Amino acid sequence: MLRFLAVLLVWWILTDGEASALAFGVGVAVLVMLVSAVLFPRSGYRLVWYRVPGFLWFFVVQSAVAGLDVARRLLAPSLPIAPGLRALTVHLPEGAPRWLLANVLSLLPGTLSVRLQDNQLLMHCLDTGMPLEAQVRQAERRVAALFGVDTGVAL
Amino acid sequence: MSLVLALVAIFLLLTLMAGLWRIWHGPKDVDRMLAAQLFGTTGVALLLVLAEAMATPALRDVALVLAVLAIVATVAFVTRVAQIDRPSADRKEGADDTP
Amino acid sequence: MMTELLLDLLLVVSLLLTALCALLAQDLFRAVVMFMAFGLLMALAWVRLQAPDIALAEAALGAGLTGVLLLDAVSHFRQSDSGAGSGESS
Amino acid sequence: MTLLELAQAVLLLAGCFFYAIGTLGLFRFPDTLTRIHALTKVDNLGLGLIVLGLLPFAAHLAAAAKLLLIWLLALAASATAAHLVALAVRQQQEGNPHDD
Repeated sequence: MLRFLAVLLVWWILTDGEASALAFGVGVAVLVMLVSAVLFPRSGYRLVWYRVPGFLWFFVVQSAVAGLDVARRLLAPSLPIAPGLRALTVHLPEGAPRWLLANVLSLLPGTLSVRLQDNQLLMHCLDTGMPLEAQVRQAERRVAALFGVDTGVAL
Repeated sequence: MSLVLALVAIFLLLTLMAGLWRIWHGPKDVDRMLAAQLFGTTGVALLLVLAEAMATPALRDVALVLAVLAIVATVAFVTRVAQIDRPSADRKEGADDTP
Repeated sequence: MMTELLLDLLLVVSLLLTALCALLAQDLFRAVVMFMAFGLLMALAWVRLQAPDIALAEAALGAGLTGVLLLDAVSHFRQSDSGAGSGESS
Repeated sequence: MTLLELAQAVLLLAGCFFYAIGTLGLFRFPDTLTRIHALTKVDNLGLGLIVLGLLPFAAHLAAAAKLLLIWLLALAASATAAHLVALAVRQQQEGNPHDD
């Protein structure tokens, strides 16, 4: 049902809120819902809906910080970067939470996820001197809270 | 106000032309692909600005299509030209935007 | 109006530039990426000509699908003669 | 009203500034992986600022929502693209560097 509402919302956005197209949109939304239910069955992870705005806010603020951080480094004449690779263990469960973490980390300050194999995450860091571990753990906590899962580790 | 929009559009176009240098000179194929990605994001912004400046909301749909298809070229490059699928464990990569 | 003229002029120059680069590039991959850039700029040109529908088609086909097909073709070329491919790009 | 327009102009120009930085990053950073950093993060900030600056222009709610949708889509696309390109670079470094 939530899927249906989400698809209908996207339809409404795409048609610029045209009221006459909405009746057709309901039919399309039903079809898309059925097809998506067949193609992507329930993965067992459910978003905790009331935590989505908080997560989005965290993400937007952090990605703005990331942009400013790279811009500051670029504009400094000495180019203060110390790139390097760093491997970490991810405590999130397999599937959607892990992929979300990897994708979100690519947009957070200083990190870029390169490879995710089982629970080993290989990252490229813009500055290996930054407190990266704490940052990754914070993002991990946020993703875990978003999906309402337990990471199994006292973080 | 439309003066600011026009100036912004000109500036973004100049940024694009700077990206051309990277496509031509880029030491590796990957760098060329990155420049193409820059073209995608800058093109989206440019189309959105032009949609306001020329008062044609249909251009937002063009920007939407461009944002969707920009990734397709990158995926094609990564799977075909760079061929990341040597170890079979990494074949999951294409599916990570589905959830 | 001065700024719009400047915008169109820049667009024309960059279009010609990318078209020439795509034609003259020795390396096939470089030519393909140049062609994708050309497709995007062409879409912008259609926008400036007040034809958003053609711009939509150009963005989808020129910058997107044709680029993918050409990249695929380049990879097939490289697979068939991987030795000659690097010598070609001198 | 003029205050809003001023804020919009500032946001748009800031977006331009970040796009310029992103392109500068493409020139200044030494290797491909750091260039991905610059491109992904800075350009998305630039796009975000430009979308924010254009939001008050939107005629109605759906148009504003479409702008935000485009931004979200571009974010997801560039994060995925950055990850894929980084993976490709890594594989080429490990395996045979057959590229010139």
